[in-house]
Amino acid sequence: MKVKEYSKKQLTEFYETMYRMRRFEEEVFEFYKQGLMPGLAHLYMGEEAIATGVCAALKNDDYIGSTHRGHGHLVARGADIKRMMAEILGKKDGYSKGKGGSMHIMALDKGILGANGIVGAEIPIATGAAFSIKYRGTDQVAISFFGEAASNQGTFHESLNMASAWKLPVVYIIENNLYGISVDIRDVANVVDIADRASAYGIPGVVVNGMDVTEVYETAKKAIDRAREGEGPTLIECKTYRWQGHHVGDPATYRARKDVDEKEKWMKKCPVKCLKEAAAIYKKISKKEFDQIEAKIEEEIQEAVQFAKENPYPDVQESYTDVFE
Amino acid sequence: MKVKEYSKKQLTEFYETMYRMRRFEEEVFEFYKQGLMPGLAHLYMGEEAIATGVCAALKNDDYIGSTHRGHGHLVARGADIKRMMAEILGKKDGYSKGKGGSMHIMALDKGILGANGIVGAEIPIATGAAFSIKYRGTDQVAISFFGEAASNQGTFHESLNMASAWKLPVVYIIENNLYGISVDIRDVANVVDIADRASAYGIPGVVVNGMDVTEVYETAKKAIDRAREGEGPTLIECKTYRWQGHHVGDPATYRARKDVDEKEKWMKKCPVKCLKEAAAIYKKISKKEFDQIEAKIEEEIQEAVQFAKENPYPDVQESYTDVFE
Amino acid sequence: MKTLTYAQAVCEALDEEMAKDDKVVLLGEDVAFLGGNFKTSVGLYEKYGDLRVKDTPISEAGFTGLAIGMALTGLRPVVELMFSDFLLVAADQVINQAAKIRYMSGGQANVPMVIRTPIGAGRSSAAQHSQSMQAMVSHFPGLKVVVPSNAAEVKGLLKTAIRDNDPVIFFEHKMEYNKKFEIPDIVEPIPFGKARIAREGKDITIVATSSLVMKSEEAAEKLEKEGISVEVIDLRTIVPFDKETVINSVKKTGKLVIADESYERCGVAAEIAAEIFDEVFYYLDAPIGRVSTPNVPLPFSPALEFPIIPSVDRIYNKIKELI
Amino acid sequence: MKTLTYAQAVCEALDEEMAKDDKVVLLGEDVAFLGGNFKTSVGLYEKYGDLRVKDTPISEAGFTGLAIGMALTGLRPVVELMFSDFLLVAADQVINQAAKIRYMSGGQANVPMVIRTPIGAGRSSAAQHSQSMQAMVSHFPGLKVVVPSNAAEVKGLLKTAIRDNDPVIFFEHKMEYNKKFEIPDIVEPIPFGKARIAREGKDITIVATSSLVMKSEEAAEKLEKEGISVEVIDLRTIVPFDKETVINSVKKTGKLVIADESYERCGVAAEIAAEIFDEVFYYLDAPIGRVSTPNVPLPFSPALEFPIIPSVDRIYNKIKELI
Ligand SMILES: Cc1ncc(C[n+]2csc(CCOP(=O)(O)OP(=O)(O)O)c2C)c(N)n1
Ligand SMILES: Cc1ncc(C[n+]2csc(CCOP(=O)(O)OP(=O)(O)O)c2C)c(N)n1
Ligand SMILES: [Mg+2]
Ligand SMILES: [Mg+2]
Repeated sequence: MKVKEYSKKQLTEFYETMYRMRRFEEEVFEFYKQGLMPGLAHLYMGEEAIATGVCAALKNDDYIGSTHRGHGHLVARGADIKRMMAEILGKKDGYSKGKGGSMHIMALDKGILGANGIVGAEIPIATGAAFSIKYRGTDQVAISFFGEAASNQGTFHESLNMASAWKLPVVYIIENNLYGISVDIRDVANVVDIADRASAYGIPGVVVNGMDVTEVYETAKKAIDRAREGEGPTLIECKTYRWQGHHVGDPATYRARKDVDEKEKWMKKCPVKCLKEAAAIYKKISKKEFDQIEAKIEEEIQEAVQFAKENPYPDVQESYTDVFE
Repeated sequence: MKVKEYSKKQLTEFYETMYRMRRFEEEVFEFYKQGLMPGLAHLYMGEEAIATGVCAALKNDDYIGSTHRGHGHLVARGADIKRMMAEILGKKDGYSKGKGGSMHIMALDKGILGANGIVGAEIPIATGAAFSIKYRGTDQVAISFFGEAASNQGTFHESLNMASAWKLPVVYIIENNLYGISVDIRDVANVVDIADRASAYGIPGVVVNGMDVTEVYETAKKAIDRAREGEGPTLIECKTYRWQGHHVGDPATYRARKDVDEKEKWMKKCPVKCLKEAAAIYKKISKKEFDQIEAKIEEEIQEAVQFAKENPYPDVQESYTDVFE
Repeated sequence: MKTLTYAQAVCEALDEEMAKDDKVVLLGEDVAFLGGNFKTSVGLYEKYGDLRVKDTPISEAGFTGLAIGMALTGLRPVVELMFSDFLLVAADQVINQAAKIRYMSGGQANVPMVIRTPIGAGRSSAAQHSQSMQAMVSHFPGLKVVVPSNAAEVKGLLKTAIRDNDPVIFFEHKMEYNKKFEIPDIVEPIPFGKARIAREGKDITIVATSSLVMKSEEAAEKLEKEGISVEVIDLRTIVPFDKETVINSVKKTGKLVIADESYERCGVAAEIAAEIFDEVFYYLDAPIGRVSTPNVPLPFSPALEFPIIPSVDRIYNKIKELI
Repeated sequence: MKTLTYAQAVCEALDEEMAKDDKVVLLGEDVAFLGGNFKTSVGLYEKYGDLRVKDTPISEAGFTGLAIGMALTGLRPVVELMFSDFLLVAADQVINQAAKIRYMSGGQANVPMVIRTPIGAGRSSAAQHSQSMQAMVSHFPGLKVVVPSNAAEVKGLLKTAIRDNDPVIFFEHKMEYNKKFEIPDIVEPIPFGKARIAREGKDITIVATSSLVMKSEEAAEKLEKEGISVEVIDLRTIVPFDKETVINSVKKTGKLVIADESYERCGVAAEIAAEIFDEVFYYLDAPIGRVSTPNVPLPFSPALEFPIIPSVDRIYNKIKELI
């Protein structure tokens, strides 16, 4: 991990963001275990370096297309974690007034064009945001996050084809955590690196270690700059691992079938812990400073938890609003 | 053209098939001009070498998925041209009792799983036939024909992904005639050779001169043999040109925009004429023999035209049959 | 007044709205250089250029999703799907995405886009190019559904569609494109949700959509000669539905026929019947009649196709049956 | 008799049909190693192996098309779509292809495939995972549409679906999967197109589909205590529709409520009402009542979702309104 070349400020930001994601989701998992959460949620735990690294390279007015596993993208963009938690509990002051839930948190003020319950459906939508940018001639960029399994969906192909034909300012980020629910990508695709699919569109395809926030950041930055300069899309594949089951209710016992230690090996690469260790080794952030960061975030998190729990449910009449203008 | 190495029998077969296609469609075009044809038809003229070359490498029990531009595939498989013409005129003894028309001629007895009015929709269907083959363990193969524009459809990607992941015995044939209706492929895709998309699936991708029946045949034969041996799919791109408009009613004036002589140049490469000339040069088939072949086919064609014209329309009650068993 | 084809009226609406608002962008297969498969965007590419009139690859799901992203970020895309049957290729984007985004986001976002697409049988285009998809999209909440009748209507309603802040599915009828109509020199936007009484009558009401408005008028003319007075309502929009106009008419006439070209089963006619039923139950003198496409895929042969298309005769006969 | 969950009943039907006919192949996301997202194929992968129980990539259009190709060439695929909302991703293959191939080929070919997929709200799954898609597919000719109620029904009807020579869309209700039911040790295939009188009554008829059959029975029980005798008809299949059973019941009771969880607009309830209308018009003592999902996307929060789902209370209230 190349922490040496990074400023303390940047490393602190990385750490704060990743730690916030982690703690946020630990509490979300608690909601589930305590029976407070309606429905389910898909946890991003273990994959924090990706959203953190990519979003660190963005500007305020950039756009993001997110997925069912979208908490991390939102936190990385600085979304209000109180409103996120309220949404996850189906409460009135949630981002979507409780109408969307974990899988549909939209934060338009942060450029988040929506999480999406339909795998692959967000890819063309994010690509359309890039079309808007090109149309307006601004130097914004759109990011489309999705899983390796989503790359088997037709919308992936159609989107990358359009974006490359028209040189749209969009960067596609594959969060390759090896599984789509229980299905091992190696059983349903014949390429080792999904990034290789970039060659079907004449665009760059890059593989990065998705557990290393600096590597993600640097690769994303390059692709984002390239997009801003009008040179078109890039496909970046981040190798990562989903720590929990597919969703909070999934024990994910299916994963041990090829390699019993698979999970353990990946957990050793914990992006939060690794950054912390590296930053300590290079004496970029002191133990005390880490304690302070963590304490500050803990406060935010507890505040959000309380807010979400206390926030009332939406009024029943809300079922009928927001269908049309 | 490598006619030298081919037997007279094989060359005669090539020629007969291509000439039959050509004459067939000239008559279909006449139907349209005379106002006899309901709806429209998409002519294969100029692309005859592709279906001819590919199908020459097939066995009787192989399968074919065809397209809106499907007459050539049917003729190459030896479908009954009387019933084809009757179908095109919406008559009772057409392949589909007049219910399908030009764009939906199915000839299951010839392994033709259907032409298709939805661009790209046939690709997974042909791939499914290959799944059946694998399931049964026979040495059959499935061919999926489609245009370069269809390769931008999501079903293309999804099908090639499945076929490659599961090593299905299917060969994908792109008939790249440069246009999808009026749209130039170079304006809506960022790859010069669509065959390059094969690398996204870890399968071979090959470009051939689609105007040369021997080149098509040899390349297809290799891919088909490979599929039969259980080594999985191949993507073959045949460079060709659509002589007529997108359909019989399309003057296709839009094509001159990049190169005024484009059509003329391609017409010089007429696959029927080129084969005839090459076969003559190498003295494989005499002038007299060509005359005989042409006369024989002319007779067939006239018979078919007459059959189709005289064949009655289906009974009005037929509208309501064949919905369910 | 001037004479225009229906296709030209569509083109004029697009042109006027594009001139007025540079956020309006047209995209679809063959809309640019060719000017549209049905010639509904002739000249617009030349006038507005490559970024505002965009030929797309054959990727209906992809470019419909693209338009959603454009709409979410400040543009007002107008998507052309070459045939309404292709809504099925893009169905997830239309129905799971565009229709639901306002709701799923709790009103944070909206999707001001129009999907224009032709419906209708009668050209021997067979089962995959002849369907009328208005019932399918009407079934799903979140989409406004427009079924204009003549050229003036298509122009006025398309202008409204483009200015609307929600996703609108705008169905043009492919058998009308080449027909000529008289239309006013200036056509104002026509509000959604307000049906038009195309012809007043007192014995029976026909509620009709799209080209069946014209066919109903023709049937009404014939019936007039037999002394039957038919009220023809041009529904204009299925969603929103102008319940009031329909109910008032049925209360007056006591009889109702609904003519819509979508398939009969779970179709538009079924819905309208069921929707007003409570309120007209005690006024009805006869069962409600439906004239729709029967529940069979559309056949190619004209010998099979013509008899099953909703026609002047079928409307005429249905009315005679109920009178 | 034995006790099984609804999910187990589905699994038993699959198992028995796969054992009986080696042409039956199951495919879908997570059907193999996981045994199905809702545990409806547990153990089948282990028993029948990788070629007969196939985990697919996330490519709904692709693998539905794949199944069509399999069906055209001698197999009998059973496709699982993880949620019925995903029918929209595969809509072209289901509706433009599978449904129309027999017709477009003039009867040369047929497509013996089943698409199994869960419907229903009630799990806070929000707008894209809670829909009931039976009306949409029923609208299009060429598909048989099955909406089984309890575990015995799901087992018997699924067996019929698998043996049927046409494409069948088989809707399982996700709120039933984990519920336990008493079911006979041997369940025979249940013919399509024959509704089941789940409960006899004389004051009013309810025609219900899927889990609303059970909810209707519950409402009927409550109403019985108030002296109202309700006849509950389990429709079983929307296509084919057992018109006769419904009409006979309505002629007897003079009143009808239709309970189906698809959206109300152009929904199943509208269709049934319109379809039988002619024949019961002179027997009806009250307007026909519909209990459906209102025309809004489904909300996530239970505070919003529960009040709008068709429930025992909503059925009860609708009956009280009409009696
Ligand atoms: C169109 C569609 N198909 C299937 C699903 C069910 N589903 C939800 S997430 C998921 C797996 C996605 O895998 P991947 O894209 O790798 O993302 P990950 O969950 O691993 O982050 C599946 C199959 C869905 N929501 N949408
Ligand atoms: C899903 C779909 N989109 C659009 C069309 C209209 N259409 C028919 S053929 C065609 C062009 C196809 O181009 P290509 O695949 O290159 O085949 P070609 O016609 O050149 O042989 C189009 C756009 C269609 N039939 N189906
Ligand atoms: Mg994954
Ligand atoms: Mg082409």
